[in-house]
Amino acid sequence: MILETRGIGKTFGSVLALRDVSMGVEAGRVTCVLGDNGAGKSTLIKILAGVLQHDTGTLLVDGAEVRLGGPRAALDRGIATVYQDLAMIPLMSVWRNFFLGSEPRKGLAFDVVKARRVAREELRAMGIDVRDVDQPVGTLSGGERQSVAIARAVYFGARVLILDEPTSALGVKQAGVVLRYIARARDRGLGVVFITHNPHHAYPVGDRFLLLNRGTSLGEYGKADISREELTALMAGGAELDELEHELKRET
Amino acid sequence: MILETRGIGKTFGSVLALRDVSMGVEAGRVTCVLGDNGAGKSTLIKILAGVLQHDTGTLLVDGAEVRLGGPRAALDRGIATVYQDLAMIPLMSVWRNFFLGSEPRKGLAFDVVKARRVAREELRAMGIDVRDVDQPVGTLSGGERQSVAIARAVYFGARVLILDEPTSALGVKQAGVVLRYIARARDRGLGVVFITHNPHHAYPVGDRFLLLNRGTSLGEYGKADISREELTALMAGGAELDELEHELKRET
Amino acid sequence: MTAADERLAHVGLARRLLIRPELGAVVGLVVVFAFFAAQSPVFRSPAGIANWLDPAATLGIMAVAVALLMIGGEFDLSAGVLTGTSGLILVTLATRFGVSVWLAMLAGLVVALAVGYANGLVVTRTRLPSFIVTLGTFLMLQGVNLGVTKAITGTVQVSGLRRAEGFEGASAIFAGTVQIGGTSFRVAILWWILVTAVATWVLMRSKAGNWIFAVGGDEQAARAVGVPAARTKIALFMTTAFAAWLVGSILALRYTSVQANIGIGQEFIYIIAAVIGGCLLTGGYGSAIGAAIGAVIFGMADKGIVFLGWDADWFKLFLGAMLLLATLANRLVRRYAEEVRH
Amino acid sequence: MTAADERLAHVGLARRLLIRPELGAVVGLVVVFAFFAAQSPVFRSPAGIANWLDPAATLGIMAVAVALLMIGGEFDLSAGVLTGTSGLILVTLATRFGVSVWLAMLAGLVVALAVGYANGLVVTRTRLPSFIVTLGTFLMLQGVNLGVTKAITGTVQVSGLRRAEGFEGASAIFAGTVQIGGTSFRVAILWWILVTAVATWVLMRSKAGNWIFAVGGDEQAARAVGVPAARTKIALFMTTAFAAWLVGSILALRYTSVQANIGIGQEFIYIIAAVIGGCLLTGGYGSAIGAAIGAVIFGMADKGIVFLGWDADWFKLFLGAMLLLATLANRLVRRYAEEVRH
Amino acid sequence: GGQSAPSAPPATSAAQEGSGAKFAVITHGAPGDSFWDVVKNGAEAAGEQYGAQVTYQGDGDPAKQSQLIDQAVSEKVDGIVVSMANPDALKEAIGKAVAARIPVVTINSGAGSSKAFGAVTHVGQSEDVAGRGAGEQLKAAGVTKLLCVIHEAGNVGLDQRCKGAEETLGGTVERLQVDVSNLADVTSKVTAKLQSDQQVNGVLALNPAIAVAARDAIRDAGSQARLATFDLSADVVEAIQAGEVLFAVDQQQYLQGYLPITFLNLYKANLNTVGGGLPVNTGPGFVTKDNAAQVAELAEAGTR
Ligand SMILES: Nc1ncnc2c1ncn2[C@@H]1O[C@H](COP(=O)(O)OP(=O)(O)OP(=O)(O)O)[C@@H](O)[C@H]1O
Ligand SMILES: Nc1ncnc2c1ncn2[C@@H]1O[C@H](COP(=O)(O)OP(=O)(O)OP(=O)(O)O)[C@@H](O)[C@H]1O
Ligand SMILES: [Mg+2]
Ligand SMILES: [Mg+2]
Repeated sequence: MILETRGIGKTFGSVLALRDVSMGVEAGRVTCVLGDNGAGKSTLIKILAGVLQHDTGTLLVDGAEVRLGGPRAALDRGIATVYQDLAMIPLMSVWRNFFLGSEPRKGLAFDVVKARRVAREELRAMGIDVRDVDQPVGTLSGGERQSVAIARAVYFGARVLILDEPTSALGVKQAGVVLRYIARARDRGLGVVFITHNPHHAYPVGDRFLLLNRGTSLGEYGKADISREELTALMAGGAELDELEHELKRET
Repeated sequence: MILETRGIGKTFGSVLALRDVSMGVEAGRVTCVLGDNGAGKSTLIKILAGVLQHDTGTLLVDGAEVRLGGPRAALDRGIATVYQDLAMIPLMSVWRNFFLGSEPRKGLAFDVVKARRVAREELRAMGIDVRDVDQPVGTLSGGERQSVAIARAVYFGARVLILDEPTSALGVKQAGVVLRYIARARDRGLGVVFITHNPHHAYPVGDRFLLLNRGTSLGEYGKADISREELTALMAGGAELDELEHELKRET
Repeated sequence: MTAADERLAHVGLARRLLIRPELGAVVGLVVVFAFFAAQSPVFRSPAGIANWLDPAATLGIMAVAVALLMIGGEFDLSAGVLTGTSGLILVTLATRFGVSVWLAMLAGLVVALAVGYANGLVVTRTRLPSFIVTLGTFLMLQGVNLGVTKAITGTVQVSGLRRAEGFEGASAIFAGTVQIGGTSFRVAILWWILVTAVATWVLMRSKAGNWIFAVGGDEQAARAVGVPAARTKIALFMTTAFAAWLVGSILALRYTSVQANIGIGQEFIYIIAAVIGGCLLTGGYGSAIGAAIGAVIFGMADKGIVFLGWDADWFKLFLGAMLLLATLANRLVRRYAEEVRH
Repeated sequence: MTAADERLAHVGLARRLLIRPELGAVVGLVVVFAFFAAQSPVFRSPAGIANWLDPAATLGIMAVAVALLMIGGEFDLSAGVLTGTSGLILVTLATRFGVSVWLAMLAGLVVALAVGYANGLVVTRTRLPSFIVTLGTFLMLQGVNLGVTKAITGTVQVSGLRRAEGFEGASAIFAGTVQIGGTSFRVAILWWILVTAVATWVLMRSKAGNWIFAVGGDEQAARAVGVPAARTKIALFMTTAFAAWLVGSILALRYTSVQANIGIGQEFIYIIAAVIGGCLLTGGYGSAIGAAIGAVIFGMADKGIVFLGWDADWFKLFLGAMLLLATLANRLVRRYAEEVRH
Repeated sequence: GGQSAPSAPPATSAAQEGSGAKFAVITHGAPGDSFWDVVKNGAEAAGEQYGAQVTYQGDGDPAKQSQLIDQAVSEKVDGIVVSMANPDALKEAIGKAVAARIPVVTINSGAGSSKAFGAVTHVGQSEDVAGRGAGEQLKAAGVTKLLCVIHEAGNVGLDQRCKGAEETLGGTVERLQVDVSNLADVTSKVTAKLQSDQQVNGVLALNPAIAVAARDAIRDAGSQARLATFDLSADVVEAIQAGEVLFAVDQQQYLQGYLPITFLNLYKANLNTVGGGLPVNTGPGFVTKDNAAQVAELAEAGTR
């Protein structure tokens, strides 16, 4: 277990966002966190990434209890994260955003030539062909912006890669690339935490599935314990989609 | 045709975001706009919604050429929009955001009692149970925030409903609710423009499919002309997902 | 309000109240008042209270207007000088051109509103930051105040309003005093309460209030849902100009003379009062009552130090420390109330 | 750079250059220079240029430091008074306590950096807006400057630095003149160029520069990717303090005496210069060269009006109009260059 | 008296023994202004001598000034010393003080209204008188076109000084506005003026720091203009001795602080009034090369 939480909880003022959640991240395994909107998924991974501090329970890195003081502490332990809402600096260019916080150096200076090149290459490898890495991130399309965040996390992820709904704004093709990245990271021995609402994305790559509901855990399942249909059913509270399709058709 | 574009184009500085795109929105029909990241989907709907002005081509409302001076002009023509990135005012409460720009009145005053009640009801109907409509939108989860935007557009949409990736941050259940909303709006005779990356969402409700690629149109298809498999193939450039699944498995 | 939700921890009423922006400021108010009242009996006497409430009132009228503007995401650096301009127009017209005081006030109002309108128009049209635009207005008005005054009167001050027609009536309404329990309080205090009440109503209970929060919070997003952002901002600039006219007239009627350099430097005091009262400099958050309280805190600290008889050389040191402590108390209380939230 | 992309319209080099924040300011510079140079031969003569370049240099040093701070999303209202504090420490120590000028300068530097550090620490710890925190420092320093000076010297100014040990050397380096083509230019101009060059390098070509843009653009997001936001901000406050010390020492050595109220009100001129030079008040965008140019524009407009001999009473009117036009020209050029983008 | 001690910390400035009276000095000078600082020193020295508690406050805004008077009235002080740059604006506040039977002494400017407002007496001479004196001296030195450097736009006192000089000079007086808190700016603006208008052959500074900056400017511009100033500082005295400054107008403002406290003390103890309805003049005196040496030390101590 690289990362582990035991009975972790978090309160915002009067809002109990997370209660008594236990989970683990293993090297070479993908843990999918599933759950409805507002279930507390982002809150949980922000605690893992050091952005938020938990109020109750314990957080363990490599078996030792820690309290991550901030995102830097997590990054220094090789934990790279794609956040759902803390994304990019809109006024800064793509390449500056890409290397933000981990700038390559050349003597004393920031090696801008390398930074530009690597950023362009990594994005192209994701199937995103930004015209100009000098373009401010704020002018990118929603999916392009998300791709930059993913490419960055993949590039810097050393031991754990945390992805909060990375595929939500992506096209089918780009989403496929991201899933392939996740698989590749897993094969390289990284622990991956992957949040998604799409069972078609979760099932192919996931090894363990943590289900959250209104801030509490409904349990953690291994892939062997669960079929794709069961997973979909769990996520949607019933064979919603199929039923829905009939419903939508009928009314036409 | 409530809304129609003929050979519309848009440039940002040196970036050609959209070139020569023609499409139409009919009453009681759902037009899906599909395309890769950065294809120009958001740009197109921002033009329809009056947020951006087109550089070339013509925009017609009810068959008459217009130039929408701003979002207000579009709203006054009954066009309501859920934007991908221009969402909510984070520091304002849910109910204030919900009614922003179309405040209910009671004499001279803003009818806050009604506003609170309606906002709560509409959100609950979407399956989103916000604890407190006085909560600032900035503290909602990604999906909750998107739900507020959708509920607002549905509530105020009079003739045309434009939705830019409304389901991207939503759970399976909530996405189902949104699809049902779209179907219901269509049945009430509204024209709907629906952008999504998920063929499973697009196919059940769509009547016409506009495919964009790198700023240009690949054509508009009726539902009769295209099967779900063809659509998926078109969106992903091949039966990507299935193939991918094999690939992901093999490497494990 | 909502049905009980298991995800809501129980929160006391006190804490709920403290979340309101203005109630944080109240704590600062209490702290500062207690500090001075404990040491100076004059400070807490009715006469003393009347004393420090008076400057707080004129400052408060401006702070409330400026707070609305700041919530709407803009600054007005010309507000201070505009009080001078309004006053100068009033006194000059009434004393040198024989216009009645009422008409002269009307002329001042028209000019002030025109300046506010121009500020708003330039800001919304050119999309230059209002800081720079109103700085331009600030400098230009300063030049006009001085230039016109010197050209017409030959000196840098105009006086003699007392003898003008209609002075008595206008003075009673704008610059008079009211007896409460044997102490005479300035009528400006009533104007201040009125302005604060109206501003609070507009902010919390009107369409326009919703728009003000929205244009300050995220102008693009507000525009996208159909908020007339430009009109809202122009109206806010005109509100500030109106307040400047009101304060300028009150001061001119009270002192019956105006100096050409009056009001310079005040613009920041208004902003300070609004910020002490919990307004965000970046817009989208704040309250009118908070700004009014901020004005009282500033007024109390400003006058309280004099009451304590501390050396004027060190005055600014105490004032600075006092402001910092008041804002800090305010912030700590709010933090406790809402916990870390980002 | 990238392979040709059919989605990229052809864009001329000129337009590409104009997108840079500082090159917008250059247009303002050319406009203002042309305006005054056309009407006043003295203004464009070497002696005239040396004259208006001198105050532009001291302003420019501060404007560049303040620009970095503003890009990092913060303000420093205490910067102006801190120049006075540094100067007062220098002169007081050297004249009343017999310390050598060099040592006195060092003491001033230590105090200035401590003030900058305190500003940064309070801002990052309390999360109060820097506007309010440094306003507190501003007021407190004002009080300290006056109070301490009076306590030590009995007057409000300290003088006599000329007789202090080490004056000659320090004066030559910080307050001397350089002959270029028969005209003597102040050595402060060289310091200004040096500061601008270093700041530009840091902003564009160093890790720290990336962090500065990031903490100003979105502090939460920057923190989330591991940028040490607090340290970056504290360093920025200390940079501003360093610049204040440099300018304070330059002025003290030049005039060999310092008044206790020096520098008050200058803090806004620094911000103005930075904004004219294209810095965003909301942070995250701007350039050091732009701020340096902004200082020149301000300096030229300020002095140019005197060269033209316009009536002093109307001075501020012209200054305000000039600033507005320069910023507007800057903005229009940038707009043309990048088109509507939101 | 030149024995003014450095101002004591706030806690101990209360009266220890003696009359125990409490006097408030309220002027229109900004804190840190070198002229008014000497007034403050004078008032405090007198207070110390009589064992009276003297508080000093100053604000250039007449509204603020009258608020300070109101405050002093509600504190029921034993006497108020007030400078009247804008008599109209202070009328009401002074009226309240007089109505509360608090003796008022007016100083510096406002001699004309002093008696009408019910003040006990007036000390000092107004700014325009001092300006006229400076104008005469400059005229005698052959100045025909004078640059009057105003370091605070809209300040009535400064404007009156320039106007006074204009009345007696006979030639033209041009005003130049500068920013007193930025001396580099002052030097540069005066230089600019001298460079662009060669006719200017005299400069009148209204503050010693401005005088030093103007001296540099005259040097930079290579101009022959004669320089004069209001008020003293060690640097100015040095410059006078070096012949760089022609003279400094010395209003002996120390007396404008010292005398009113003395008068109020006497009034309180003995109901004495001074002047018989006429103002008590404190100047103007002129510090030139001849008497500079003696004044130098006193200026350094903050009493001249
Ligand atoms: N800073 C905050 N203050 C108050 N409440 C918060 C805050 N952040 C989150 N919440 C609340 O906590 C709950 C969990 O939020 P979280 O963002 O973790 O949900 P999520 O599972 O990521 O949902 P989604 O799938 O919609 O992104 C939400 O109901 C949200 O309203
Ligand atoms: N303001 C702008 N300035 C410059 N380029 C822009 C701007 N807005 C959009 N673009 C560019 O135009 C292209 C189309 O953007 P758009 O947002 O319409 O894409 P999209 O189809 O909505 O993509 P996604 O599915 O990722 O949301 C993108 O490549 C983007 O980089
Ligand atoms: Mg989430
Ligand atoms: Mg999009």
